[in-house]
Amino acid sequence: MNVKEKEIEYVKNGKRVDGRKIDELRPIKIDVGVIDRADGSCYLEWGQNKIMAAVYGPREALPKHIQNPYRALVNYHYRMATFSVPDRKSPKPGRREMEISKVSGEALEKAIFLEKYPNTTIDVFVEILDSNAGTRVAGLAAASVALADAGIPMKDIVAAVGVGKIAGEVVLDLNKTEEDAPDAVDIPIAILPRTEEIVLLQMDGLLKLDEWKKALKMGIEGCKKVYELQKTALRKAYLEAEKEEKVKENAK
Amino acid sequence: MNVKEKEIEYVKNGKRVDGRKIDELRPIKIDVGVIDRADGSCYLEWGQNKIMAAVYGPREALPKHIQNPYRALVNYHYRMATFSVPDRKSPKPGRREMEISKVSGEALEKAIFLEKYPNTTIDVFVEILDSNAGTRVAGLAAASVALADAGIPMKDIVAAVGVGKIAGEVVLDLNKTEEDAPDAVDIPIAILPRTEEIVLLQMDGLLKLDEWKKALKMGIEGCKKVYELQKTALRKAYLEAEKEEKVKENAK
Amino acid sequence: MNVKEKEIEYVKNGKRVDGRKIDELRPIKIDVGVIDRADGSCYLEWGQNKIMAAVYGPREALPKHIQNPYRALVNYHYRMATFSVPDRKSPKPGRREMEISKVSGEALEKAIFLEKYPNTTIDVFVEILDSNAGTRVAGLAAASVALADAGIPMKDIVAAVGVGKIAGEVVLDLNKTEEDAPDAVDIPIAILPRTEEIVLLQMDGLLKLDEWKKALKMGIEGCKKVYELQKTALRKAYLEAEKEEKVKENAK
Amino acid sequence: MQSDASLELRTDRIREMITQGNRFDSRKLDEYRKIEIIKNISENAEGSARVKLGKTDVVAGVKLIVGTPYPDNPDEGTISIGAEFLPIASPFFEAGPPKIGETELARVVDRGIRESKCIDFKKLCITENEKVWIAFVDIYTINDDGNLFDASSIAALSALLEAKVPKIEDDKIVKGEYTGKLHLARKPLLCTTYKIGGKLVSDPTFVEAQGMDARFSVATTEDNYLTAFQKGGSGSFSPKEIDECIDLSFRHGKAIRNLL
Amino acid sequence: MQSDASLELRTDRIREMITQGNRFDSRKLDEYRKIEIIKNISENAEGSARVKLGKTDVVAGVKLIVGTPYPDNPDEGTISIGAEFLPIASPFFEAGPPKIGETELARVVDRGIRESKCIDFKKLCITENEKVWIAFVDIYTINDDGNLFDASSIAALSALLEAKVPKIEDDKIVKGEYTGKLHLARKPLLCTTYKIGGKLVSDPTFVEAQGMDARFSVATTEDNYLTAFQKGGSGSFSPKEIDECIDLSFRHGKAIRNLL
Amino acid sequence: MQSDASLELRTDRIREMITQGNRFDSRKLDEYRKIEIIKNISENAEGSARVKLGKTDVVAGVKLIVGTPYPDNPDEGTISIGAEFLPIASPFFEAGPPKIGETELARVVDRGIRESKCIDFKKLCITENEKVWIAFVDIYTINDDGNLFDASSIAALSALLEAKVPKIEDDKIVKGEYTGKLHLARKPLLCTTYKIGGKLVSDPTFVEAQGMDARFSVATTEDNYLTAFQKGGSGSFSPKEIDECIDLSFRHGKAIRNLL
Repeated sequence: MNVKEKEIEYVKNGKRVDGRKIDELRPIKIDVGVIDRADGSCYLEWGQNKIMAAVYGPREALPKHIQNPYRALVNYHYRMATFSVPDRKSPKPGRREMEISKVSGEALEKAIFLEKYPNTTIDVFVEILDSNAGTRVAGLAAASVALADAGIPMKDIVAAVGVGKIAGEVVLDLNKTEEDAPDAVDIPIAILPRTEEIVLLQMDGLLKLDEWKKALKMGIEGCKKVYELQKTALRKAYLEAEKEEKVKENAK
Repeated sequence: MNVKEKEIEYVKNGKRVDGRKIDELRPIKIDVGVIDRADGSCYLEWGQNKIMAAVYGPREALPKHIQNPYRALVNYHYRMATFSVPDRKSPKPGRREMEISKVSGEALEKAIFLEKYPNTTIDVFVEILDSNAGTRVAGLAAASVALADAGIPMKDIVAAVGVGKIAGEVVLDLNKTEEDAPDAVDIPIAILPRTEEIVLLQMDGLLKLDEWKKALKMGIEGCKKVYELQKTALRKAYLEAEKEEKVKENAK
Repeated sequence: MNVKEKEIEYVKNGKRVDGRKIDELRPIKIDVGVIDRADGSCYLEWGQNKIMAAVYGPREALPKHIQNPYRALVNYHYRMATFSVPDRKSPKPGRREMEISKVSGEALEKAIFLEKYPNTTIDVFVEILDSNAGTRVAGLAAASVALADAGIPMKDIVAAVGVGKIAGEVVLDLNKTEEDAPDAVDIPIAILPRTEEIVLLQMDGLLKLDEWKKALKMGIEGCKKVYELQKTALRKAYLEAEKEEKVKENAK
Repeated sequence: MQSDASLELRTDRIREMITQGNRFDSRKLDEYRKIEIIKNISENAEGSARVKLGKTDVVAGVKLIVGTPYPDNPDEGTISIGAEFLPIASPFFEAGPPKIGETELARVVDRGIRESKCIDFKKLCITENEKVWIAFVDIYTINDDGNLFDASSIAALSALLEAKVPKIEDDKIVKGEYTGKLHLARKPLLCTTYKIGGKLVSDPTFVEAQGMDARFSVATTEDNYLTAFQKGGSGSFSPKEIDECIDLSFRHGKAIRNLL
Repeated sequence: MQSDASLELRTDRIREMITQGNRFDSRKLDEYRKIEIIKNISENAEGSARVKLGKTDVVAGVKLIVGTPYPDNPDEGTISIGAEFLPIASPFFEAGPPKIGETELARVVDRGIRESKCIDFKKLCITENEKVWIAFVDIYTINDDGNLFDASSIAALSALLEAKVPKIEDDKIVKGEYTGKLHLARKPLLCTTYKIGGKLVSDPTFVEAQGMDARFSVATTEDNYLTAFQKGGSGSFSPKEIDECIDLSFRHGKAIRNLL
Repeated sequence: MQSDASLELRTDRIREMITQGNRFDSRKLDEYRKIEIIKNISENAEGSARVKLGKTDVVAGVKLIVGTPYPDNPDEGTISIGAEFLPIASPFFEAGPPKIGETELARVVDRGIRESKCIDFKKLCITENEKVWIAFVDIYTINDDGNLFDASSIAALSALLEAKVPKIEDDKIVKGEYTGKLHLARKPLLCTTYKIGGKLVSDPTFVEAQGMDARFSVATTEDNYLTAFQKGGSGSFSPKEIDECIDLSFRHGKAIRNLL
């Protein structure tokens, strides 16, 4: 909300401040299986965002009275490192982090076959090491890959992206400069790509109905792009693990 | 403790700042059974004080290790809404609220046949929505009505009132202007009216023994006036419930 | 870290600011069995430091899931009274108190035959009522005496002392004035005196290796001096208890 | 009190009914219960309101406090919305530190209001760089018979619409005197649609809400802006369902706005 | 250590004894145990005292801190009393955040002292509107053998009577130097009467106090003022019993005041 | 993920092996695993680093914040080190308030750095009596395969060595601009020796560390100073063993310092 920013031309000749097209994602890099002690894990870079996700479980839900005899519980923890933001974040989890954890966990629940693991908890931890807008969707995308890496059976991989409005224009995947624009609207969205079921959807800002319709369409397309990157990363990790296995066998 | 207040004549020709007589209560209004989901409830207005009280229980005391195999536990929660006082109250319960909860719960224990409900807890919640001196006794009076509404067997209904001293004069039911007087003494008192057993008694201020004797007498008389209003409200609620029952039966 | 202090001559003709020699302890006074309700207790004065220590247990460790079926747990609580320091200490336990509690508890574990008391906890509470440098070692020495007073079987009594460097000189048992010197180094050390096993050792400051060698030697000697005082106090308490017992018997 | 023992059984039955388009209390699926708004329920509050949605009952109050501006916005006051699920309102609510349900509700109501830009934060500046008004809106539940989100949104907006700005003299608040009302440029309202038994349902009761798969809250304004979304619950919505939810929110928002 | 195993049994027996006017330690029902007051137990405190009431043992210390006055009373310092039931004192005390028993004790001792107006808060002003003294009095239990209320009241008053006011130079406290004692205009003391087995009992031991129905604490001054009441426990008092309690408190307060 | 089921059994076996001078991964008892230092892992941090010690993985970041100096040191900034055992790093770590293990690690790493006097706190003064820099160093675990102390010390020092001081203009931080690096006069490093099966062992893996009796951490500098000690664990060290630990710490500190 800086005065100078008001004079920025956020979209000029179809290009944005960082040179991207209207519906272009920032560069995304996904590494699978990066945390040895976790059951599943993922390191994800999304533009400047840097995220570690790990999954532990299904494991016995404790204390016992929280157990659900019909299904597993999903416990999602989204946290930002103190140094991951321009002004140091307090080490205590804030209300924003708690809300993001809640809606992200609910988004994953639809994807997982929870009824297979009664009385257990599936703990998903997402740690933001560096940030530049869009960490909640990046974190959710990373968590979903970590779940797959943990071998937890899922209907589909949750794909997520931010879509929004800036200077009257609907654009995909806002970065921090864009998000800080005076009239910016941010819409995190997550779907099960195969069925286009919407599992996470939030928004704040001043948005007209026709803008929303455009944004929804762009968001779903964006999710599908992220989905392809998630699948590629998982496939690559699977092939590498297989290769390693073969090397070991041959060594015998 | 404002300088100007020192010049107020708090009692003049037997009348107080708000026109009341020395031993006159502020207007009191009691509605029974106002919270549908509670086992018993009461809305009470006492002058400007506005109070919601609800009772849940007897219900199993949890965690189990707090259970008393000989009697029910009374759990009293007195809380003020942030906007119920001139300066916003912090949303966290303060030391004052905790102390009031303790002595009020103890005051109710004498009235309830606790031994009838071993291993249970009777939860009493008192929420102050607006305040103007005397909320602890008003809350206790409301809680007692809510307990009766919940059908919990009691020896008697706890009646409560504030009595005090102001400008050298012993008066009943101080309001905020009076309570803020430089030499004001406030004495919350609660009794079982039938036996005149004192179940709550606190005081702070500078009081002489003869003033106390006068105050005690006036306090007991005041409690009895409150008692009549409590009984009237409960009787009215009972008759209305009966009428409703009949209407339903006739409708069959 | 006051400017004036920099000009103090901390050691002059082999004498320190309070007249002590390089390797001289401050006066130590130990009273055993001072807290009636505790299983074992000790009041210890060490220079201006004034310390109460009490032991409760071995008692059942609760909640059950913390129990160790092979040995007792040692729970050490070091706390400072708000008024025990020049600037009022916050009533909340701080990070320093937590760390001291941890290393002190570990120091005692080596001394106690923990395997004799599976599933239990031995709670050791150390309360600092007045302080002037060296409270962690004084507290540990007091706790060790309280453990013996509680009749808990131990390999040896833990003896402890501070040793350090000031104005280039290695000295025993720094007081506050010395500890506040600009280049002061403080080294709390605790041993099992019979075997010279080191059970607590911390340090902060800028220390050269040869200084450390000198300090270690002086620290072990210092611990042994403290050990003698601990044993004398326990012996005295034992004899008094015996005498009392006899008086009671004779009175029958 | 309603018996919670048979809750699960009833939930199944109600779900079935809803799948067939019926509701226990004969309402249409997209029909709200009777809405009652009582203003100024606390004299100590700068503004306050109590809202009943059928048997659901919440109160909200506003206190204006003098505070320090954020360094980034030295000439702007601010707003802070909190919510507490008082244990008087339900056997399932407990006293204690804020739980996630309270945090989510408060934050969603907050966004609906804040992002509508209905409050001109510059008007809440007292002295640039030094003193600004902080408007604390606190929402408390009195009885939880479902749809606390919408009841809370109505209560918070009603309390803000009533709120007066205290008078300041010699840098101090003059108690009981005011310089006028807090002006709101828009009236954003949050309306939530629940997905129960495959159907979209408005304003469910507590028992109905027990059977929900998911919910979607949409804040709208009288000038046809969307100002906040929040999807909750472990279920999902199709893009088409989302569009229906948004339509419902515009429609109900308009109707409720007429009651303010 | 006393064995707590047989506690319940002993409680019944002691109750019976008390009903018959007898006490285990041969005291009369209205008799206190031996009181010992040790002053200045901590050099770092501005004032401190340790009080033994038989085997009950508590300490209190005063620290004077420079703070900001309340806007309502810009020329007045303040006092803050806290109490901690240290776990060294009883197998039933635990470390952790303040529990209600500690809060009640601290607040009742605080009221007895504060409301007696024994401290002239205006004398605790350093610079109007800017700096005042805050006197923190902290009470800690060393051994709990009953009647912590009265022991704590004596300890807090004794510590305050010893308290010195630090010297201020160039806006900073000069460590170790003082401008004189904190002056107390009155000596308010809290004395508590317990109702056990239908009788009124003074200064019960821990085991005796286990059998109580109710207790009534009364703070009195040497010039015959009552400054605080606190009834505790789930039992009740008749108006006549309250009068007897007040008489006992005046009587014991006078006796204890002579020991200060 | 490694299976923790067979942990105890493996611990016994590893202990035995170590007693015979052997390690599961063929290292010598005093040999470290491969150390990898990755700098500037967070652009938002003033300085940051990620350190891998075999499979052990930690990150540290520095933020410089404008704060108020302590009254005792009006012309000095300060440093504050925190550590969090993130639950991503181990099945045994939980989210929640700081636990004692985190506090101990943070304080020991802090002492090693602070007491080496490598940071000139006077250079962190912006305006005497008013504004100073506070350097917050926060350490987070990514994967716990043992020896978090040493990995954290390397990460904290690396992050500080990278840290830049933000530019200040008109009393405000100019985002993204810096006046230069934070200068460190020394490079203190903490090296920990574990006592396992009667032997002194460097840089144990998680499973090896499970079998430890005690550990001893020593911070050393390139100019041969000892700047911090910390003994941990319920075991003990002989004076001779302490000397050996110190020698190891000097040796390893030197080697690691070459990697920075």
